[in-house]
Amino acid sequence: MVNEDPPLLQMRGIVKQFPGARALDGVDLEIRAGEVHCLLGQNGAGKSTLIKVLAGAHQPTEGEILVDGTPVTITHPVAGLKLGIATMYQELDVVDGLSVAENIYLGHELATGGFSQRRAATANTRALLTRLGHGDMSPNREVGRLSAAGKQIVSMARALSHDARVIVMDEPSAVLDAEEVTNLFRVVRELTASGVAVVYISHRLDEIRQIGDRITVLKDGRTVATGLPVAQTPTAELIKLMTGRNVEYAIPARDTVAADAATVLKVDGLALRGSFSDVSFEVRAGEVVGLAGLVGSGRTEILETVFGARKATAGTVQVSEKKLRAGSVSDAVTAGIGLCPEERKSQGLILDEPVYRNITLSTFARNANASFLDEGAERKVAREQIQSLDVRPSDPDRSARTLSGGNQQKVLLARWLVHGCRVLLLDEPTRGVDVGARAEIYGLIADLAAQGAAVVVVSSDIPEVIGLSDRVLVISEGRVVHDGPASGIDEHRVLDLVMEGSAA
Amino acid sequence: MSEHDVTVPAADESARVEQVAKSGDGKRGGLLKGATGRNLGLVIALVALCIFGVITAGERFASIDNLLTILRLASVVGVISIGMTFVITGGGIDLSVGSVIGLASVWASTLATQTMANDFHWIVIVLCGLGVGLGAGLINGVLIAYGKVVAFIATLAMLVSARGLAEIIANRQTQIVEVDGFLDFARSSPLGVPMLVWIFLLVSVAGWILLNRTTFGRRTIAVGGNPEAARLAGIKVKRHTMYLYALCGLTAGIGGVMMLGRTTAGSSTNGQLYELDAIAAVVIGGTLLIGGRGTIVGTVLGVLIFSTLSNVFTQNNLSISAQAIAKGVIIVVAVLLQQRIAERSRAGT
Amino acid sequence: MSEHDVTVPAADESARVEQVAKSGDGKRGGLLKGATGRNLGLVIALVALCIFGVITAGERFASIDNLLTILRLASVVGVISIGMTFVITGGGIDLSVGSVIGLASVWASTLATQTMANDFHWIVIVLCGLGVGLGAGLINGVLIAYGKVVAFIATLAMLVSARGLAEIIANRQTQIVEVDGFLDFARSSPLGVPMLVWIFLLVSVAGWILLNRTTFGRRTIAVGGNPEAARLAGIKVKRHTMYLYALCGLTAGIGGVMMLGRTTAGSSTNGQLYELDAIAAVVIGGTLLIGGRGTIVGTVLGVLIFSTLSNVFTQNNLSISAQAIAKGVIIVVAVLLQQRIAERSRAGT
Amino acid sequence: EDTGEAPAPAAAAGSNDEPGDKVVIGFSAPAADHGWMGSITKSAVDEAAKYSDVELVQAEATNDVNLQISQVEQFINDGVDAIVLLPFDGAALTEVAIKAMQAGIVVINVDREFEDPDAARTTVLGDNYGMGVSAGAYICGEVGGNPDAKVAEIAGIDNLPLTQDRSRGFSDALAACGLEVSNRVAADFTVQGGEAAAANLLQAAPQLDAIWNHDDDQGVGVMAAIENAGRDEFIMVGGAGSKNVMEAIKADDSVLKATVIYPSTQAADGIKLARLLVQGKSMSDLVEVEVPRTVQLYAPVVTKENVDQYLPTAFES
Ligand SMILES: Nc1ncnc2c1ncn2[C@@H]1O[C@H](COP(=O)(O)OP(=O)(O)OP(=O)(O)O)[C@@H](O)[C@H]1O
Ligand SMILES: Nc1ncnc2c1ncn2[C@@H]1O[C@H](COP(=O)(O)OP(=O)(O)OP(=O)(O)O)[C@@H](O)[C@H]1O
Ligand SMILES: O[C@@H]1[C@@H](O)[C@H](O)OC[C@H]1O
Ligand SMILES: [Mg+2]
Ligand SMILES: [Mg+2]
Repeated sequence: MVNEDPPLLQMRGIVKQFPGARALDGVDLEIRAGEVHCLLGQNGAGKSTLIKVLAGAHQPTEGEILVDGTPVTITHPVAGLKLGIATMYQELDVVDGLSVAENIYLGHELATGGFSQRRAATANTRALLTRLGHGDMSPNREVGRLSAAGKQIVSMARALSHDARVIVMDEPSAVLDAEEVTNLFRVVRELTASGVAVVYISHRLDEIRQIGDRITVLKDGRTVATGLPVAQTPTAELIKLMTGRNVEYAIPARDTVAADAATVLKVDGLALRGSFSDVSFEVRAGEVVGLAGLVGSGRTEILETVFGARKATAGTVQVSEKKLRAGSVSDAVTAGIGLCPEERKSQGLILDEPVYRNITLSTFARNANASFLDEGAERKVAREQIQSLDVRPSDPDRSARTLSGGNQQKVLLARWLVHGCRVLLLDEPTRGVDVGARAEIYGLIADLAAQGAAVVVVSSDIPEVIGLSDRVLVISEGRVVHDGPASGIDEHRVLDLVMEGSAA
Repeated sequence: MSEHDVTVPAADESARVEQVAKSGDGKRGGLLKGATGRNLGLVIALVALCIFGVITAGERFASIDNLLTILRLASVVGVISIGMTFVITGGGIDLSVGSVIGLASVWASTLATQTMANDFHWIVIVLCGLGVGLGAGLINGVLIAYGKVVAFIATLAMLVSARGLAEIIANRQTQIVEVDGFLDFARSSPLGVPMLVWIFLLVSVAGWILLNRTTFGRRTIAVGGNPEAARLAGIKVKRHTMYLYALCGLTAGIGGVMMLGRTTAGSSTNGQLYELDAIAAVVIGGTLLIGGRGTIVGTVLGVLIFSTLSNVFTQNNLSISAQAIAKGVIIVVAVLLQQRIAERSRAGT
Repeated sequence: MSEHDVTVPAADESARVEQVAKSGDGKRGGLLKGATGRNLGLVIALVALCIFGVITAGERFASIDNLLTILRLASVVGVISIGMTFVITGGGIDLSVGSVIGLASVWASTLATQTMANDFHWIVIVLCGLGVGLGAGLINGVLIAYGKVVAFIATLAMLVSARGLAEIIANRQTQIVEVDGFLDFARSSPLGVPMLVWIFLLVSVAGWILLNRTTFGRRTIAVGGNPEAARLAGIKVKRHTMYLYALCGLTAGIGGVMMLGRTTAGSSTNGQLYELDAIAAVVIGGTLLIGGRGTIVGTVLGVLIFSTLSNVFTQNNLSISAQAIAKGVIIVVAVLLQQRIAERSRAGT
Repeated sequence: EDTGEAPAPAAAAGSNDEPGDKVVIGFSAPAADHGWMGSITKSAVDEAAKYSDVELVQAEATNDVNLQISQVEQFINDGVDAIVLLPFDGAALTEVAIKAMQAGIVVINVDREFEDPDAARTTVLGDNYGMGVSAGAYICGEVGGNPDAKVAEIAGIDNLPLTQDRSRGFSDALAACGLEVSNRVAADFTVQGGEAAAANLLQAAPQLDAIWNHDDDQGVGVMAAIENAGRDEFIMVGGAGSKNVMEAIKADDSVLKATVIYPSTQAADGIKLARLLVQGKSMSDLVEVEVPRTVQLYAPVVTKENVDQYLPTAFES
């Protein structure tokens, strides 16, 4: 869809200087009405910062923004909204204590003389949710009670609630499963058809292919390419633009597990009331087992329960014959289990502590003599990991907060590598991680397995689980509905199994 | 959960509990449902107290008079607890309410004020008290929202200064109020219910509506629960924060005027340590100290539990010290009870 | 930012500020760097106070004797502030330290204890005091870590009960200490420095090492910074939380014994409101109320600022109430100064 | 007729008031959180102002013994000539007071007694036990006829020895006429405390014949509570002797029938004596050439009959 009149929105030479970090260093972006404009770039390239500048959440240090060809200054999120720019932020920007409806109308409440018109809000909300294919979600449900996916749907509904001319979506698919993503795309098409422009950020290139019209690529805070037509741009080129090198964006092949490999992790009849029941599986040294399923199927709970972060209501977990105490994380850690949790920021990192301390969080006592810390030794091991995993920026004293998603994930992996785990549980290891880092993480998982670790991977990216794993367990509504070799299964089969599972 | 993870596990836990307990009622803050549902623990505690009172003190406890005494005792702390509920729900804390009560009561009873009141109208006293409270609250608000001073420190400073200022104004005397119009008003009891109790009731209802049924209330929860999200949603977080402290100061002003009516005297010691009672009542009520969730009904129940407690004790001629020990124990028990029940109801969902 | 979003924007802000101020020195807690770098504001405030003191009171202020007087005054609050620093860094709060001081001082001076002390050794008194403090702290810790009671409420309950218990034990009499061994110890001043000051010094240094150089300190920061992450990294969060309150209780016990030595009398009113002074000192020092960051040096500076303040006041014979007002104002100014400077140094990086 | 406890103008006259060598007096007292204590400080300051040769150094009023101790320490460092000290807790300040004495400073102890007589050169205090006795005796006189009369007591800060003394005196006197205290609550000398305590007390005791309230400042609150409860079946006796209470007694339109005096001028006396002691003068009107060790002020009962005599010396509550 090409059109003549001036572009709906232009950003020119945008620079954003943070104390200690230049996030944007001269970015140009041009968005036309009715297009889906994809924003690509590695973790830390500056995508979120750019769209925060556009939304008025950040003030640019330099550069100008034009709407319909006329320069504007967006000093505050309200100003952005007034100009018709609505944004779904990457960090879920919802308020747990408020209901779905209240969240959607937060800031532009439906009220007469300050008194909320709750009936109207509820009605409109229901309409919005239905439009998003979630008519079943109650507008009065408290958002704190929703899973990550549910929260994402709420902020989507909020974006729709301002009838905007540009809707910016920062990695909306990160917490959504295939089904939800299809839903999202349907809505996006409706929007563009009605002339609304959509700025779409994602690390999943297949999505870009499905939905995108044009692409702008950021690298290290600069525009390296803009206005590329999706159709005519090969994936390889995109990756090269993003990473500046040729990345083999494929899951490395691994030689199959030795038949005589010892069983390291043995889960037997594990159950957690209200979440999942009778989960049994074994993982042998050097084996990768994947848990596939839809959002809310209970995979995270399973991992957390195996790890002892939740107290199993039935069943046992053994690490090489040794039975673990239920509900004791420290037991599990001592036994050599490590978990990279789903919610990196809130469950994994101490954001204001330096990177090296986040890496040594479960091992600093080891380096200590007579419980006196040896920070020198800590920095040393941390540096080694930062080198080998190529964490950027590489300064071990930088606070974890300022790292981008992918790098934060690497820090978590580094923590367990230092600890030397025999069992590694990975919950959505590539969520919000860029192609480059993703490939590296795939490689890491392969290496770990090669070194004899037992790995369990949860991912909502079904091809990914299948690709990574030797064996795949399909979880549906807290039950294992399939357990077999990865070779013998594909995405459709998984989805069928899930459907059957929930039907049964 | 993410947000709560920063706070002590305890708070985190109670957070989840509260969250689940809430889930009982789709319409949040639904007055009745709220009181019976998520506040069941408090209701039980209160009922238990009353039963104990009746058993030990018979109709001396059960009498209407005594009920009114309890309510009168509760009224001042009750009013400031409502203001405190807003500040805490908004993610803050106000340690100065007690001293501000003292300052307001003193300022509103100076010779100057009383003469003016006699010349014009006794309402002058009321307005003066409210004005002082509002002013102090605004200063807190500006320091915290715009000066970026941590709430705990800013209001602690106000606590100290307000007390000092009150002493200077009162010149270390207890100022007796001789404005009859005011005293009559304060002593009147429409429909047999003392004016102070009416005010408490009024403020509570107003507070409930404001928190649960207005934009202001919803924004308060947003500001307390996730300031960044609130900001991105276009809410002027700083300004709103300032309003919250102003509101709390205002309730302290009302409290000061009530003290004046109740004790017929303005003194710099009025309201001493009320801040602790208020905060305790609010938190026992189920409002999260870390902000983002508030319940007026719970607060009111919390206040009533405390005043009933000390009444029952006095009825039984217990020493203040014994009262103190029991009070501490009961606070803990109430909270534990509250949590267990909440967990029960969570298991239910 | 998510985590900080829970707290008031103010705290959130100061959080970032603090963090940046910190980022100045790679090795965090580096004694000197710390003191001059992130604590510059406090140092300036303290120096300013001293200059003011010298100008107004000349060598009456500058004398060694007066210095020691200031330190002696600071010592008790100083010791509990160290314990408080740990609790707050660990994401909690302890309102009970003041009452626990009272309880410890009373328990350690009962007839029973004194007789035992006379029969065996005066150390009995010390052990009794420390024991009481530790015990109270453990109760707090268990309630908070395992009972999941919000810290504010659990320790508030302890505040009330401990005071009551102390009154009952002392039966409202002030108990005079007649154990000479103990009194001699308390009165001694090795190298011309009073024992109380030595204790303060000792506890501070120990606290600094514990927080900045040991695994215990590292765990404290982790637990306060993100309990969930700490837990998932294999740290026993609950147990550690319990230890923190026990530690704080212990310092309160020490404080109680110190009071005993200073006043030679155990009284339930000892230590009243010290919790506020301690918390104020800790927070002014730059420790975050939301946990995750603590600075012993800052705390010590905070304590010194307060005691120097009241010393200077007395020197200048200010009207008593005026002193209160000034105190409040100075608290705020100190914090603002601290922040501005931190922001300055941030711009620097 | 006696005017002993009034700062009789007579006492202020005479050669003693001729200016002498400069006297620096350090003064420290508990927080002026109620009228009596406020007037203690005020009258002390006023008294000092009367003398060109007296320089008064006031310390921050505080209820924290730790701070009060360090104030005395400061006075010692600064080498003041005398210290007039109303300790928050007598026992707790004994030690430092002794230090001051050893440093050659004249210490005058006011109101709340030290543990050790050597801690002060002279002690000025009211007759606390006597207050209790006077109040008890008066109540015996009024309701003693009725053997099962209900008598309530509203004490002040309960853990002050002086409060205990007052209560002892009170029950001793009641026992003499076969009565006892049926309800006892304690407040804290403040209006707020008095009101709260009284409100509950009145609920606990549906019928009363007499109340003794230790302190007229908290009395303001007590009266308010009585008003609110609409009770008047009993008589009430106050303590300390504030102006408005005496006016109420004079008006005789409330339950307040009497109060027991506890002079709020004792710190002022302390100042006077300190000056005399430092300048080596003796007390006029006494043959004795040395200032006495203890000056205990008389605690008379003020009733409608003799109120006019005491009103002028009453303190503004
Ligand atoms: N508040 C901040 N202070 C300092 N540096 C920041 C801040 N926010 C972002 N940065 C830095 O700016 C750069 C861009 O971050 P941004 O989040 O925009 O990257 P991104 O492209 O969105 O990455 P991702 O794909 O992981 O979301 C990063 O290096 C980050 O460390
Ligand atoms: N914060 C929460 N509060 C209440 N229920 C929750 C919460 N988080 C998850 N659940 C519920 O727990 C069950 C399992 O959720 P879980 O997140 O483990 O699913 P999952 O398979 O891991 O999906 P995801 O890919 O989103 O992690 C679902 O019913 C979900 O709705
Ligand atoms: O402050 C007290 C005063 O109010 C009381 O009446 O007498 C004793 C004093 O200590
Ligand atoms: Mg991003
Ligand atoms: Mg999951």
